[in-house]
Amino acid sequence: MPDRHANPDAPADPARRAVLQLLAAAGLIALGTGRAAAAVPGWPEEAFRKTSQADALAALYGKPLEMSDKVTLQVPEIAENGAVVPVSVGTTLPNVTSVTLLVPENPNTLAASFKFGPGVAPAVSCRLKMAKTSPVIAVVESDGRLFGVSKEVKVTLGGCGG
Amino acid sequence: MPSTIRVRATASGERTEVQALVQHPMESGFVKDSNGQTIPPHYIEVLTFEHDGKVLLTAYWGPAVSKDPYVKFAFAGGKKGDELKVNWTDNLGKSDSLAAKIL
Amino acid sequence: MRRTWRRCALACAGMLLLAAGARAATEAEAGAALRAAEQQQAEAARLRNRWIPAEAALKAAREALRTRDYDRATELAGRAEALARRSVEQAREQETAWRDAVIR
Amino acid sequence: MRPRSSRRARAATLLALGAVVATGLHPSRAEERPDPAADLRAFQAHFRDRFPQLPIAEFANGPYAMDAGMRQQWEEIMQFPPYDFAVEEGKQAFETPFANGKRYADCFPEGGTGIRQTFPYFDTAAGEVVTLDLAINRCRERNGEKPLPYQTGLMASITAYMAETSRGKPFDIRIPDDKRALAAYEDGKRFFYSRRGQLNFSCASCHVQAAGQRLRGDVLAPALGILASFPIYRSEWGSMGTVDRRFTSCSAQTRSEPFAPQDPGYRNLEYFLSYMSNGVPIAGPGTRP
Repeated sequence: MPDRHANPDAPADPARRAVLQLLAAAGLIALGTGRAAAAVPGWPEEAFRKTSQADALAALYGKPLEMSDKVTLQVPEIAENGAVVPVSVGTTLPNVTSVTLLVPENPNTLAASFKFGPGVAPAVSCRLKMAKTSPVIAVVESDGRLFGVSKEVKVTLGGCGG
Repeated sequence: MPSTIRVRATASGERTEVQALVQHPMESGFVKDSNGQTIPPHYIEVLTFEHDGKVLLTAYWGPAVSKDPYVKFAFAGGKKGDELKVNWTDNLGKSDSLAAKIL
Repeated sequence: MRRTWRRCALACAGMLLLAAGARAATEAEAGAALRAAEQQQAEAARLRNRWIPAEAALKAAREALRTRDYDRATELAGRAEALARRSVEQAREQETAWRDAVIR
Repeated sequence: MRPRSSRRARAATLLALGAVVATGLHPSRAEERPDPAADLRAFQAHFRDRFPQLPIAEFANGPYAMDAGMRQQWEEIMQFPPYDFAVEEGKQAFETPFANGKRYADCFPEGGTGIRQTFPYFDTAAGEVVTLDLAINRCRERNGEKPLPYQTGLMASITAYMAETSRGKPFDIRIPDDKRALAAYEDGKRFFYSRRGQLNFSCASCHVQAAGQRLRGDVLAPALGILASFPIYRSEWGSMGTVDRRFTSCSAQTRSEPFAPQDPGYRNLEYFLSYMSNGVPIAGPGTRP
């Protein structure tokens, strides 16, 4: 059971801040030399570190991507907030084994990848963070081949409305 | 303490629709706190859904998944009253799991 | 890049000017400027209309005075006073002006 | 940024000065007797005329009632709203007895269920506006518990739960025939329409004049019904926030020093705004960008 998530708005107590600073220092080292802690087994660490779409896909699948109108991607034209962008992917392609979401303008391109077991419908929805206006690319692995679709999402500066 | 996982799984006919929401900060490691300190990355790496001893969906997530993440999918073969197991593990080695009933 | 250079050049020119002609502010001048700003800000507080940038400039001026940077303290206090003065003017205007915005 | 905004402020100051002169010509206005019922009619008529196709209940949904693209994202998010955790936490806290064995339910009419729409109210005994949040903390203190911080956390969770039990019930705010109640109402109204801060904005600048328009990335919510969805989970905050949190951030956005939470100024503003929204059903807790 993880700790109850600390409220980001509350001022950190000194002990907590010290721990955060320590963790931040560790994080900086990790950025330089690779991760300090071992990733969860199976988590595609290398692909998540890539900053270009091609590198991320190469690390994750190692095969070429072709664009296809058989993949549907539902994203907003203008994101109401870059912190929460609803994304839905679906396809009419057969034997889907995975779906991957990429946001090329994010610091790390790979956002999420879903592995589908047998009997699972080839569609998934989730919510992503987007640092700025960017295409969102959905990749579907079907019969061992990669099919993709790309749609741009505008991310505007928020902070005033509601 | 309440679970960090909320699941809504509803069977209608052959199809079971699953929605889940996880309470997690999903810190990207790119954000600074009010003292100018970088908030260290803290995000779920793997989330799994199991039914009847088989893994239905494995989500591999990175820092670009939103805070309090959400996921929706559907599968065939679930029945009302079946158990659905959900488990997540994050980059700091924390984890949580929940067994939910399909409604 | 070019803007950075230009800014740097301007700053250098400014420093030269200061060194050549302008007289540095004294502790007494900085203190007086700060008191004037604090007075305006106290009036803004009485009218419940303090502005964030006025308060920020005032804080920075106090800090500059504490570190004996009297030029900076004087400049910041002047800025704080001007902002606080405008906030006081705004509050006095709005005492009646708000009625014109009411939906009728 | 600074020179531009100060120029804007200066221009606005000139405009405001002009307004002072104009008001000077109509001295009668400054001495009007408060007439909340007439204000309410005019206020709601204004928004009905501006958005004639919108049923009154929709005003509770703020920007999502104004923009189709935003509404679609909202509907996606509402499939599993992020405030669910807060409602659960709030329900649990609401039902857990205090150390002395009493509960929140003992402090409120109807056991605290389905009463959100009656807050804030004017307490004629104490001579002040009492918001739901204030009532919760007074309940805690009467029962020997420490008050909760007002802007987020458990206060947001408890009010989220209490709002959820009141969904669909129209705002039903009353202004008793009491000089102090009328003064509190008038003070809230004055705050709502007064320009404040370095940016020289009033609440009305954004939520009346510019309601429904985009300001940077956001669509501005109309003032009518704006509090019906509180507390809210804001994506921008990544957490829950109460009315105090919203007022505080609104003030800061105009570069005005915010009041302390539950300052009488903010309470009176909430009283005015909620009264103006009489008839708009409670839809809280809500989500916002």
